[in-house]
Order: sequence, then C-alpha cells, then structure tokens
Amino acid sequence: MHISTNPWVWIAAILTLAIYSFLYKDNPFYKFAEHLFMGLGIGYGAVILWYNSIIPRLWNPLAHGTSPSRFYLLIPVALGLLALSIFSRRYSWLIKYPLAFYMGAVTGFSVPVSFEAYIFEQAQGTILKHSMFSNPWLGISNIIMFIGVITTITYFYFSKHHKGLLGKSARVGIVYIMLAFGASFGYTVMARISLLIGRMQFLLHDWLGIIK
Amino acid sequence: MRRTFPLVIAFIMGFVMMIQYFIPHPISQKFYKIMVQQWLIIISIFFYVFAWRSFGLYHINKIKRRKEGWWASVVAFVGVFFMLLAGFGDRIPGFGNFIVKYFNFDDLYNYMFAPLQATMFSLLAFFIASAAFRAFKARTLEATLLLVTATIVMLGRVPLGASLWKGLPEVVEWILMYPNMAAQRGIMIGVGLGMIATSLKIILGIERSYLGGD
Amino acid sequence: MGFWDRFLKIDRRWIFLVVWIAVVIPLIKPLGLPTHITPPVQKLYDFIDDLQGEEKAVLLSFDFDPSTMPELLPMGVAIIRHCFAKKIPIIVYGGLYPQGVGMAKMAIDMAKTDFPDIVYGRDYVFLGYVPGVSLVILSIGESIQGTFGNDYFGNRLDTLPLTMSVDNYEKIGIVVDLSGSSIPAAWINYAYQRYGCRIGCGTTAVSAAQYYPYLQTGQFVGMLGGLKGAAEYEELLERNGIPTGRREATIGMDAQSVVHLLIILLIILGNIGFFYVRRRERRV
Amino acid sequence: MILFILFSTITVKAFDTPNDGGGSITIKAYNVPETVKKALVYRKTEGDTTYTFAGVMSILSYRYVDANSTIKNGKPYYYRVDFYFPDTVISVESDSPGIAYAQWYDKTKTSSLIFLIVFSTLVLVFIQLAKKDPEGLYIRKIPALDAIDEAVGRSTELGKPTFFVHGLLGITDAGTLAALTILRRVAKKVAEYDTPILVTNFDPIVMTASQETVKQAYTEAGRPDAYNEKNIIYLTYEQFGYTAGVDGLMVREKPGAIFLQGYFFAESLILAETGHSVGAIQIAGTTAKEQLPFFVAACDYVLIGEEMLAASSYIGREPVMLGSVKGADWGKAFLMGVIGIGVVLGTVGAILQSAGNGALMNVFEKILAFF
Repeated sequence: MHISTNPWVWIAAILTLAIYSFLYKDNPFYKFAEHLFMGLGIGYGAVILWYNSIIPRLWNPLAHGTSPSRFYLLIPVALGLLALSIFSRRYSWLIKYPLAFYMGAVTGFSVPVSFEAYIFEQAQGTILKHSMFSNPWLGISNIIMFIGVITTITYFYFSKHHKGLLGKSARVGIVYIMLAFGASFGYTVMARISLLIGRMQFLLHDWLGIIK
Repeated sequence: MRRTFPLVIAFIMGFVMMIQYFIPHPISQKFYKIMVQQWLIIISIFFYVFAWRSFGLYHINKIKRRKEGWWASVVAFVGVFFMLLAGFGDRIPGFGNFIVKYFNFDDLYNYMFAPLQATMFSLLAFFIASAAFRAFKARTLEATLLLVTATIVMLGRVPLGASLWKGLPEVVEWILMYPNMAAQRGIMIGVGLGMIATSLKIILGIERSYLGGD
Repeated sequence: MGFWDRFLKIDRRWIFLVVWIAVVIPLIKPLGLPTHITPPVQKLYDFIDDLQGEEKAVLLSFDFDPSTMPELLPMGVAIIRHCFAKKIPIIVYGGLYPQGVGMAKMAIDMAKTDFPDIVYGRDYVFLGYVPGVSLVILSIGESIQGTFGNDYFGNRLDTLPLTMSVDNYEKIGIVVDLSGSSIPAAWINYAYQRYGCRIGCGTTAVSAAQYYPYLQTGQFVGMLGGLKGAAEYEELLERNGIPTGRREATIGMDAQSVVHLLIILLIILGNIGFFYVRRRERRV
Repeated sequence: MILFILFSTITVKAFDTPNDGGGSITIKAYNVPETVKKALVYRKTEGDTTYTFAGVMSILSYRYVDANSTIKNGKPYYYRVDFYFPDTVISVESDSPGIAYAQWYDKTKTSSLIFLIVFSTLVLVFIQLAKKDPEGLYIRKIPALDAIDEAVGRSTELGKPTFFVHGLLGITDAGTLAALTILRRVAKKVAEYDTPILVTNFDPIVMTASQETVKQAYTEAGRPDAYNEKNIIYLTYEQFGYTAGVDGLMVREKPGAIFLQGYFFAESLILAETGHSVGAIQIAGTTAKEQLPFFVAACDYVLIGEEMLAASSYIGREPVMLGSVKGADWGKAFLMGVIGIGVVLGTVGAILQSAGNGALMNVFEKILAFF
C-alpha cells in the first residue's frame, strides 16, 4: 500500500468521495462539491472563451492583422453588442436582430446537411441491394430491417388515426422501438460501469495505492 | 421594424446558407467560411454575458438574504475565482510565477474539475442498476421485449457471455445490426424530417418562439 | 408483507452497495477472462495498419472529456502506440472541444514511453484547441496550417515536416474520432460528406449502438465500442508484437462481467417477485 | 508489334473536374491493359518546356485528380501519363489540354435539391390548406401531452413546486424549440394553479428565450404580476456541473412534477433517477434517440423523438403548425414510397439478373444513385 503524498490527489479523492456521498443522501459535502463544480464550470468557460475565441478570432485579427477586410469583423461585433440591449427595458427588442441572424444562418446550413445524414444515408441503407441477398440468412435479416424501418416510420405518422393497416403497422413499429431501446440499454450498461471502474481505479490505485 | 425585419434577416440568412451548399464556386465557399468560422462565433461570444449575469444574481441573492445553505453560493464563487486565477493569474506582475508553480490551470483541471466530472458521470453505474431493477418488469409485451433484449445484450457484451455460449456475441451483433438499427433509422428519419420542417418554419418566419413569442 | 413485497420495495441504496462491491472486488483480484476480437475493431486496425508506407497520416481527434476518459483514453493510447510502432505519421488533435486537449496530452505521454526513436514534428504533431466545432472540421478541409497556425506547443505548423506535407484531408488516410457524443456524426457530415475523407470512430459503449447505422452504410471504416473495443485493440497490438504498456481496458473488463451478471440477476429476481406478488394479488 | 497495339489503344483525357470550385483537373485513362503496375502523371502548361511530376494515378480507377495549388482557372494544362508495365514503360499524352473552371452548381447534389423542393412545397401547401380549413386537420393523441395538466395539478395538490429542466443543446436545435413551446404550456398551467415553477438552463440564449416564454405564459394566464425572472436560472456551462446542480435542487426543493425536455446526453438517467427518488411525476421529451431508453425506464411519460416536435405543434393548435406536421407526414409517405419502390425493383432485379436479364437492375442502380 502506497498512499499518495500528492496534495492534489488528495483533493481529487475528497471531491470524488463528496460526490459519491450523494448516493446515501443529500449532505453538506455533496452541496460543497456541487457548488464548487458549478463555479469551476463558469470560470472554465470564461477562460476558454477568452483564449480560444476572443483572442484568436477577434483581438488578433483586429489588432495585429493587416488585411483591410479585417474591419468586416466589426459587423458581427455590432450584432453581438445588440444582444446586450436586453438589459434595457426600452431597447430590449434589438436582441431580435442577432438572434434572427444567428438562427437563420445556422438553420440554413443545417437543412441540406440534415437531408444527407438523417434521411438520404438512412433511406439508402434500407433499400435492399443485390449484395444483401448474397445468402438467404442475410436476405431475411435485411427484410426484417426493411419492415422495421417502415413500421417505425408509421408510428411517427401523426395526421391519421392509427387504425386498420396503419394501426397494425404502428403497433409493429413500437415493438421494434422497444426492442431497440432494450438493446441500447443493455449496451450502455458497459459504458457506465467503465466509468465507475475508472473512478475506483483512481481511488484504489492513484490515491490509496491498494491495487497496481 | 421590431417584428418583421428580424424575420427578414432570418429568411435571407437561412436561404443564402441553404443554397450555398449547392454552389461549389469559390465566392460561395468563401462566404460560407467567413460566416461559420468568424461571424457566427463572434456573435455567440456576447451571449455568455447573460449566463454570467444570471449565475451571479442567483448566488448573490442567496448570500445577501442569508438563505438556507448560503455558504454553498460562496463556494460557487470560490470555484469561479479559482478558475479565473489559474487561467489569467500568470499575468499578474510579481505573482505570475507563484501561480504557474503552485496553482496552474492543468492541475486545477486535472485534480478538481476532471474528477468532479468523472465522478458525477460514474453515478450512472449505480442508477442504471436501480433503474433496471425497478422498471424492467414483464408487465406488457413491449416491456417484456425491452427487458429480454436488454438482458441478452448485456450478457453478450462481456467475455463471460461468449464463454456461456459461443454464438451469443453474434446474436447480440445481429440484434444491434438489424432490428435495433431498423428502429434507430425509423426514429432518425422521423426526427430528420421534423427537424427540417422546423428549420423551414424558422426560415419562413412561421416558427418564432426563439424570438421570445410575438 | 411477505419477503417478495419487501424485496420489490427494497431501498435502492442496498443496490448501490452491491454494485460497488461487484466493481471493487474484481479490480483487486482480476479473474483473467479471454478477449474476442469483433469485426468493427479488426477493420479499423487493418485500415490503419494498411496506411503504413502510404505517406498518408492518421488524424486522431480527442473529442471527449474526463467523464468518458476510462473508456476512450485507452483507445487513444492504443492507436497512438499502433502508429508509433508502424511509423505511420499521426496528427494528435486535442479535439473540437477544449476539454479534449488534456486527454490528448495524457495519451501521448502514456504512449511514447515505449518508443524512444519517435521524433516530434516528423512522426507526430500535437494540435491544440481552436473554437468552432463543425466549422473546424470544414476548415481542416481547406488547410490545417490556416486553421491552427501553431501546434499545441506554439511551433508554427509550416516549420514542422509532418504538417508541411499534410495540410488537408487529401493527405489524411483516416480521421479517427474518439468521442462519447454526437461528434463522430459531425465528422461524417462535414469531413466525409464534403471532402470524402474516411472516418473511423472510438466511442463509448452507449453511443456504439447509435453508430451501427453508419458502420453498415460504410460511413465509418471501423469502430471501437467502449472498454471492450479498447481491450480488443490492446489485444490486437499484443498479437502483433506492439508494446501495450499497462492494459487498462483489459483489466477493467473483468469487473464489467461481474456487474453485468449482477444486474441481470437483479432483473430476474425483480421479475420473480413481480409475478409472485401479482399472482397472489389475483388470487385475492 | 505488341507494343504498338498497347500504345495505340491507351488514351488519356484531361478535363475540368466537375462540380467543384475550380482549381482542379481530372485526368482519366482509357483502355489500359490490366498488366500495368503503376502510372505516374506529369503536367506542363504554356511556357513550360518540360513536364513536371504531378502525382500517382490509381490503377484501379485509372483516374487522377490534379488539385495542385499552382493550377489556375481558365489556363490550359497538358498532361502526360507514364504507364509502367513489367517489361516496358509507355508514355501517353492527353489528346487536348485540360482547363479548370469553377462551377456554379454541384450536380451531385441534385437529389438533395429535388427532395428539398418537394418537401418544402409539401410543408407550404399543407400550411396553406390548414389556414383555409383549420377544422379538417387531425393530429393523433399524444398521451404524454395530456399528462402535463395532470402532473402540474398533482404537484399543486401536494403543495410542491414544478421543475422544468432544459436539455443541453442551444436554441438552434429543433428539440429545444419544441421544449420552449412545451414550457409555455406548463408555465401557463402553473400560473393558473398558482404554484411555483423553477426552470433550469444550460444555454444562455435558451435562458433568455425561456424568460420571455414564461413571462408571456403568465400574461396569457392573467397573472403577469406573479412572474418572477429569478425562477428561470442559469446553472453552469458544464454538462455534469449542470447535472450536479439540478440533482441538488431536486433533492432540496422536492418538486411534485418534473419536465425533462430537450436534447440530453448521458446525464438523462442521473436526472431521471434522482427525480424519481423524490417522488415526482416525470414527463420527458427528447430527440436524442440514445437517451430515450433511460427516460422510458425512469419517467412516467415520454415524448419519443419526432413526437416531441409534433407535440409542440399540437400544443399551439395553430393551423400553420399543424399544417407542417401534415406536410412532414407526406414527406414520410413520399420517402416510404421511394424506399418501397427501391426494394421491389432491387429484389425483382436481383432475381431477374440471376436469370440473365440485367435491364431492371440498371433502373434500380439509377434509383440508388439518386441518393
């Protein structure tokens, strides 16, 4: 057994135990760790924002750049400043400008990308290809998948009563959905235990030195 | 001016960003680059002010009124102070070396921030067990399917499952590759269409809840 | 109230305690169960292995933070070891989010101990964080030098031999993204969709299920899923004579098995209790 | 003689690489014998006397895309390809120079464009139809939505507050926007019942929008005086810090109803299990399909994926919103039709091809290529 002599390791271990104490019940140790964590999060965000956005994207090009086009950067700055109008009662509506600009641009470029990733690739993968019948078992599997995709989509059909064929199909769809949820749940268990193992290795190895 | 003009801006930006996807010409690509690499990032910087303000007001209020557990709000500010000190402290004249040596950003990150994150996340190992125990009851056909697949997959994902029955990992792989994927795809296509419909409504100015109602 | 009634309403803290014991005991006394290699891991390994002598680099992106470190860090270490051993140039990228940089640094430090002849700048380059997320992925397609300017240590990228020859996706054989979130999908959307760069991913066990569609459509070359995926990669390194160091992932797999069995047992007992109580209530 | 035949059959063409922003020329070789071991591409332009090395041509596709940074649009480039055979090397020059241009339209994206136009038209048409005949629109019941009133009501009976926990994604996420609509309904109920509400936020912009939304809901309920901005709080900009904060609030305030709405990541179950342990009714909604199993296990009601997006339209019961749901449904029908036709053609084509008729397979390949 080699207990760590590094004060930082002790701090980490104490904070770890403070969070775990929440499993028993809420207590001042947890509350301490929780609030420290939230504070660190805010501070961390600010530091990162400064070094990674403000300095390289804004300050460096404006202060040290030479290209005349750098002054265009003042347009988004102006838009960003408009957002601060929210603190004034009279001009708070000005925030709608940067919001609208931001929302419009981001949703605009996400539309075609969503088509490709969410719809085209998934639809294409579902259409049965010649190679998917290379053996009977593969063929059956792919047909099972095809039925699953179609029935799941029908479950998300909102503008018709789920009766008759649509009702039956949606019912099959929910069976597939539950099966998938079960699979995801079972698959996830592993990841979560990995995390616990990671923390236990820290406590037992790095801190207490019980295991090698 | 107050209501219509922002919607016009959203429409123009949305439309332009949408069609630039189809235009390989350098003019379109350059426009795209300037937008996404500079402008949008710069605009988003300013919104952080709201976050800081809300955080500050919430905790100051607690401390001022000496609400129950107000000391924890002091701890929250200590956390902010620690991070700022470690992040910017090296610039303080005559003090910078001390900070770098005993209170540097990496240490603070690795021994305070990171363990908190990882421990909080690892609570899931406990919760997943208690949730499975409580919720996985064979009440209906759907619930039975859920718990049976979950059990099979759990067993198949560890080496032990393969020692029990050699074919188990393949069965699990099959479940994940076919029925599971079918439902995932169905959900994805649905969400994708819903998202695109929402995006179109934003661009066309029909959806405006983000502007805080009318 | 009978035994089963009380069992079904058991304080969940007892479950927590049992889970904790089930994790700690195998860690102290490993059981030594064997590792089976699955196809997605083999495919990723082979793809990277085939880059040897191709003059194309691997871009390894660390898009995770300490919360998913136990699963993803061993993957990063194993892939870096693989590249170092086979002299495949590798760009270690601290990731699209700032938290990844610390992870990447840790992985490099852990991996390079067994490879004394590796030279920084020639065999690997370490890139730090620049903001923008998906925008950075696109920007790399134009120019790595233009996107980053300097490496993590502040060296100009146009002075390092590796980044002088590798400046965008054309010279990158594969991007391997290590992430427990939806970021691998962003690499597909932007790097693969727009620039045709091949993507592989190392992800947490939970996200692995979500990425199977991408694997089947060929959008991902291969995938490492969770601690098991990392353990399999370690096993492949071992089989190919590459030094693996302390096999963190393999050690953790034993505890996995025990807890999995425990949860399955809990589900079975819970259902026995459920049916017992229901039958009795129906009789009444 | 053999050499002569080889020489005369191989041809090399250089042309502008299609569908790009210029600065690139594609070199393609035809009729290359399979015995070729490697092929190297050389380039020269006006004023050059000799060829310079450009790159290695793939001997699988016999294509090389020359995107060297020196290539300028509108300028002619001449190419020579050296084919290495086991016993000899043959040089072939391109029959005409290649000139790079920038294109204004990427033809490979036509399918996206067509689908975009079809889908937008569907959504717009149904919105118009819905405006004309608001009564004719049916939207199926979504149980989790009806549960909102029940949950807030029960919370009031117990004299406990209601929690609304936002997901982690920003305002541009469709799920976040849906969450805001649901928040409006929840806040209105809360205002009517006169119980406290607490809204936790992860994103600063979402927080601003939430404040506006709750304020408006209170006004609609006729209780603008009861609105308090301090109930919509920002916790921290860190995923698990947020989780720790929300968990702490849950165990201390003991809410009677909890709404977990938006895009969640791994914290979903930590929040939902803690919420369950304090005995709250929980209604979750997310488009994050990987978190749905956990919400299904730990919450009382769940809005699954697109249900959440449709739910927000359902709540508003505004014709334009409902019209878009119907438009999206027709988009699904169209997509299922395309997939269905593809499957039929693919299956029949595969059978016919094994019987020696490949015509249908070609049609099928064309459909596949559409995507």
